[in-house]
Amino acid sequence: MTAAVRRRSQLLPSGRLRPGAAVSLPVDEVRAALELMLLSRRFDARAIAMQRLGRWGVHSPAEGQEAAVVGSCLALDPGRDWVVPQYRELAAYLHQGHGLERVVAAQMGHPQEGRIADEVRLLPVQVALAAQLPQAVGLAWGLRRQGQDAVVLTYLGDGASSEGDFHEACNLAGVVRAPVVFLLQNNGWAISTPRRLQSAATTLASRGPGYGFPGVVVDGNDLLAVHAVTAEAVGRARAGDGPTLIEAQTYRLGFHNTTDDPTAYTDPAELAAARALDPILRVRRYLTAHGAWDEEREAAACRAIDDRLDRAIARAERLPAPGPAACFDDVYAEPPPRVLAQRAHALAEAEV
Amino acid sequence: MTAAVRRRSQLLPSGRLRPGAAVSLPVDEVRAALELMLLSRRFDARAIAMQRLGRWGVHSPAEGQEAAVVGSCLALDPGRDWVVPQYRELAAYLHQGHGLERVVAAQMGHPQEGRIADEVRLLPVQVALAAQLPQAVGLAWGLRRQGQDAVVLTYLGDGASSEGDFHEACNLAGVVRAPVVFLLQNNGWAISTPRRLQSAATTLASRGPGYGFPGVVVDGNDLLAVHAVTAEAVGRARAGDGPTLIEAQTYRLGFHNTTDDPTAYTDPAELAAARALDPILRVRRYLTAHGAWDEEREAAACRAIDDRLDRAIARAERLPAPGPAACFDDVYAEPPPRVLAQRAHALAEAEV
Amino acid sequence: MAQLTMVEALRDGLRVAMADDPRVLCLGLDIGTLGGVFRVTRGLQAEFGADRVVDTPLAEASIIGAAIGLALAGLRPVAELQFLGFSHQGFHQLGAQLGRFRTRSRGRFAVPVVVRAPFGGGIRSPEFHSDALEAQIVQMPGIKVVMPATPADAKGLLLTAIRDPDPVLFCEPDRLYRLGREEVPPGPHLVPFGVARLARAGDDLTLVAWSAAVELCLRAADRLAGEGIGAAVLDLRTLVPLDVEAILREARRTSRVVVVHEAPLTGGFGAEIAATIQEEAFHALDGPVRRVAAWDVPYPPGRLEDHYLPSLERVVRAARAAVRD
Amino acid sequence: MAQLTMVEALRDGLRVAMADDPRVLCLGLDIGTLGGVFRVTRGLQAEFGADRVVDTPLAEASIIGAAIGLALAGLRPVAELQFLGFSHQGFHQLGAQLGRFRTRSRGRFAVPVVVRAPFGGGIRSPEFHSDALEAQIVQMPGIKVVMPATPADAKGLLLTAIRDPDPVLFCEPDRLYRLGREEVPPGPHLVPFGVARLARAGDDLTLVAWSAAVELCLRAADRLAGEGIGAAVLDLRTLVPLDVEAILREARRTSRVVVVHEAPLTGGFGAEIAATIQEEAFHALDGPVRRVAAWDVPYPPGRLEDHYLPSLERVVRAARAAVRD
Ligand SMILES: Cc1ncc(C[n+]2csc(CCOP(=O)(O)OP(=O)(O)O)c2C)c(N)n1
Ligand SMILES: Cc1ncc(C[n+]2csc(CCOP(=O)(O)OP(=O)(O)O)c2C)c(N)n1
Ligand SMILES: [Mg+2]
Ligand SMILES: [Mg+2]
Repeated sequence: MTAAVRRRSQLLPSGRLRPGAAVSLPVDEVRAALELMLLSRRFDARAIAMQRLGRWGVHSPAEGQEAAVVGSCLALDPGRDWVVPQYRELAAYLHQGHGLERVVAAQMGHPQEGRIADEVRLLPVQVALAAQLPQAVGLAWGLRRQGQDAVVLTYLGDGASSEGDFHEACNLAGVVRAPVVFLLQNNGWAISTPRRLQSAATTLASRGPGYGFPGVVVDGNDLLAVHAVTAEAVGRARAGDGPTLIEAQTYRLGFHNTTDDPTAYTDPAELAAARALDPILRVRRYLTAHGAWDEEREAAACRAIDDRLDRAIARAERLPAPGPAACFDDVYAEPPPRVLAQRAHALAEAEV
Repeated sequence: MTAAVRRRSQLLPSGRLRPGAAVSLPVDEVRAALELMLLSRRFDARAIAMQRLGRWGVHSPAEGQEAAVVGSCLALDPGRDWVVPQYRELAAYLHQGHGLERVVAAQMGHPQEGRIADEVRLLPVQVALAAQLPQAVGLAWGLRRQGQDAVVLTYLGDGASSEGDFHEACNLAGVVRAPVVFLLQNNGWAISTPRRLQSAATTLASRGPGYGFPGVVVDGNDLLAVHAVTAEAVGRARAGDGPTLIEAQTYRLGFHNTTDDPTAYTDPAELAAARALDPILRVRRYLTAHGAWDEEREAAACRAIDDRLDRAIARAERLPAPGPAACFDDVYAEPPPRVLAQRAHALAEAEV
Repeated sequence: MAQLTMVEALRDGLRVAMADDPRVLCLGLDIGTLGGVFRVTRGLQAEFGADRVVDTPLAEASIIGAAIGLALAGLRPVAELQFLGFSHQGFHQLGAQLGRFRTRSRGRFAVPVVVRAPFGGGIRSPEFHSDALEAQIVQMPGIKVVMPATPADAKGLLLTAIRDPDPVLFCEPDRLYRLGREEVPPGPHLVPFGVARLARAGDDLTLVAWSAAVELCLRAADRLAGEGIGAAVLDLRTLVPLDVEAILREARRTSRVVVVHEAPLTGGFGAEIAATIQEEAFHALDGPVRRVAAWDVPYPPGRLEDHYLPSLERVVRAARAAVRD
Repeated sequence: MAQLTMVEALRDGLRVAMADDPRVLCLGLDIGTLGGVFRVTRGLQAEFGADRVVDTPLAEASIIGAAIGLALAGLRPVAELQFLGFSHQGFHQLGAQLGRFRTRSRGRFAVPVVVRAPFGGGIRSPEFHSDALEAQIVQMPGIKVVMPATPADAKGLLLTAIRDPDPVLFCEPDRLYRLGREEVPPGPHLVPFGVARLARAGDDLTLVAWSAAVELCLRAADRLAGEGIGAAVLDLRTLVPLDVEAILREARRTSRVVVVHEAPLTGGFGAEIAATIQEEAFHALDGPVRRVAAWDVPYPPGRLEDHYLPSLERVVRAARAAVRD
């Protein structure tokens, strides 16, 4: 229960391993991880550019948090485990098998395209902060009750950790020993609110013992440490040993979302220092040192990513705009007569 | 921050002090405390008897928890400090200066009598569990902002500690360093739900560090230890050092309230063991050993208490039954016209 | 057929559902050993085990939120809130989450959760325990709102709710829990949603109500019958879906309608009934749709509730006035 | 007089209140350095200090709950919820606590708290950000519900709210925040509660609305004028207290009323308006009170909102139909 104070780390900013680090990802998987991190980074850049052109909805980039997201989700088996996201974890959605083209189309004005395919173990993004957490606990508990050996990995931010739902979810998870891992991405900010004003706790992971399970702090910019810590937590959960709260300490390098202007509230020096710890840099260094990465590979990876994005955007642009019926779809299995009448009314009006 | 694990105790069940105990209450104050504990106990008995006769509303007795309530509230200065109760802390209301006759009359069908007098630093009982906690934090914070050196002592149960409001209140209290003391009476039960099903945490006090302040466990049946621990916390708060979470481990010897039947869910052996730890017994033994209590004193104290109760009940019985206007009193300083019209309507109807 | 109280009928319904479908599980405060504060689930934990009748920590938002998750895992959770008044502690999990999960997931995820909650006045409950919040919940699209008024309907609507693929808020009138008995069909008795019940025939006016107010209206109709006024009583049974047809049929048939409910007047669901009737059957009315409701003030302490709730007297007077239109 | 947007008018109102009364303090998410997500409080922290413009942790129930406590300590808190949709996270502190504190304490404690919250559609906001919850809050007796539709009213009603001895929920239509400017009186401009505003004269029918729907009705009235139909627009300004007199006056004057709101139809506050009018002015009406509202489904993703919200087209059509009655 003192795990909360030691901050776990393996891959140093230099790209070298901390002496004695027990690396849980072989080099080729680290390479795949880097590719996913790059995809996330380039997706963000494209989404922001598109948003500025009015062709994309509000976007919350993961810039700076790619190690926290990728390192954690890679500890899951998408064939049996679930991800319950907040809203900044694109890489985890893709890892679970959600289609990039679906994410793109949904953000480009085709919400119905965002539907997660039936075989993909992922819940929709959650805008109401922390509301996903009791749901993740119920899901984990229910899957175990149904005899599955599934684990649920749920994401939340430092801001979300202040909501009552965080507490209720953690407490219930402890009581029912739900196979759930809470991956708290402490990125230093909740919009403009710095971590310091969010809680007086030394670490947010120190809350674990108050629910009867471990809290672990990890360098959230360290792909390898995040993976190792999450893999341990997933292992405990799968073995029936209950939940873990992981605080991945990272930093939001971009803005909160495309409506935000962080220059109003951030300190450029702090941001510059954080940029030096960019999680992509150190993975690149690590792989390069292992002879598993070079400029050519990087260029090829980026081209492949950009191609995927281009194709997804082009596809989305060909989709017909949704009509009023989309407001009524999927509200009820069997809509009340009054709702059916309204639907008919809305459709008739749209035709006038 | 390891305070959470050591359970503080001073007065042993035998009535003897633990060697080295630093007693914070002189003997004559302990005697006054015992009298207050007896008042609480006899009030409960009377309220239950009256409720059975249909002359009293639902009652939640404090039986078994008198040391936790009395020991803690005695650490306050009613001339500047506030109590924000849950609903089982009669002794604390009286300590703050709330009139016994008001409590009695309110419970006997005269709600408007329950109004707390203007000079009494006490909020109304709170039925919505944990809802009092953010309010207590705001009050403490606000009083300090107004330049007062007041401390707010707020009570909650082990059940209430599972509510989201508990978390939000503690977290905010830590951030603003509110001069507030959270006195969690862990009486083993939330109606029929045992502490074991309420949380997997080893102690509920272990949650303090997750909010940046200490959590302390104390033997809640030990008047002296509860007082000492609360006095320390009040001192810290007053000095500007922020909140404390105190878990007073006690036991609910009676039922949840007069609508409850605990025989359906309690183990008689557990209850018998708890009865042996009755907090009144050990204070009686302590004072007797100090030559400050005997059977005669006990009899006189009980007579005086019963007289007060008799007088309060007799007074309440003479009060006229409230009419429909009481539904409309004190809802708004200036009621909307529609509400005034409804009031007139209700009064006119009552006259028909 | 057995003569059951509403508590017994609900328990029977839960037992039938649990025996019938291993996916059904109950969760909530004190529902296990104690059987809930009103004993609706008494005996069910002994019969079905502590993993199918689960005592949860004291935290309403997580009860609803966890029920969502359990439903996503393929179970059929029946959550009990100790009182509807405490649904506010979990309102964000109710309206924005439970009610919208199917929509939010564009149809991928159904959440067949039933949330049961006792409510209503007349039994001198403590603060917040009597609050009638149905009008607030009707403004949460995606949730069906069920309001039984009799033992047989309680069972039949509960079984329909548990089988419904969508979330249902099931509000139980605690004043009627043990007020009377009636024949309740054994086994899988189902009462469809959206079909109002003519609880009493009458040709001079129609009293429209739901939940405990139906019982009040029946008493009022008795009194009115003594005065030669024939008052029909329409029990809506479910507010979502709403049986608009039956409401309009009655409005057209008797031309005079009085709606009765326990929630405060302003913005209560009676307003919707009145608005709908005048919108759809304006010319059939002899006079306005009248409303008898609680006053626009907080629910008072138990000893004052008789001054607050719609009384027999007030219903009768409104009915007399309607007949004079 | 300055020409201000609604955001500027609100900021001006807050500045006036804070300069005038040292007990006034603002608290909420991101209201300090950032000035709130809509920048209403921009500059106020610099001007009045971080202990009077307080960034709180991300937890709505504690924002409302702490505001209650601050008020009990003698302060005059103005709490900001980032969006009204997230009031559900603190609904239990709103209805049962804030709204009832005076009653619960039998008059001992007043809680002069203002809760400000942007809401409403039309700006392609993310999920839950547009929800119009006013009908739910009207069912919380003890809370005044304020719905400004213009910059001057926003300031004037806000200052009245801050001076009010009772709690006020102050709902700000985010679509109108920067939509236009108007002259806003400087200094302590006060607009009384419970006095509706005739936003436009017209003799053929009355459009009744509040908040952003007023702007929609004004556009509809323009269109109708082009067709020779004179539509008055009545801006209710406050739903609690409700200016029943003005509503009835209009109903009697034009005999035809259309209510327009952004919340879902069923159980929306439009139902109350319709119910009240037909109850009190039944024989003055030429036809039913019509309602134009959002559909009875969850607020859809931004790209669909034009299909969901009451449209200019729908208001105009309802008005035409009313005139034909
Ligand atoms: C319940 C709720 N309250 C407020 C908001 C508005 N809001 C959106 S994101 C955000 C900050 C979230 O911070 P954090 O949880 O740290 O996640 P991050 O954005 O840093 O990834 C806020 C306040 C919301 N979405 N939900
Ligand atoms: C928010 C809320 N949910 C449920 C209840 C119903 N209820 C009343 S008392 C109680 C148990 C409280 O347990 P605890 O906090 O341990 O206090 P104790 O009664 O043991 O003193 C419950 C569930 C309530 N009053 N408020
Ligand atoms: Mg963050
Ligand atoms: Mg307890």
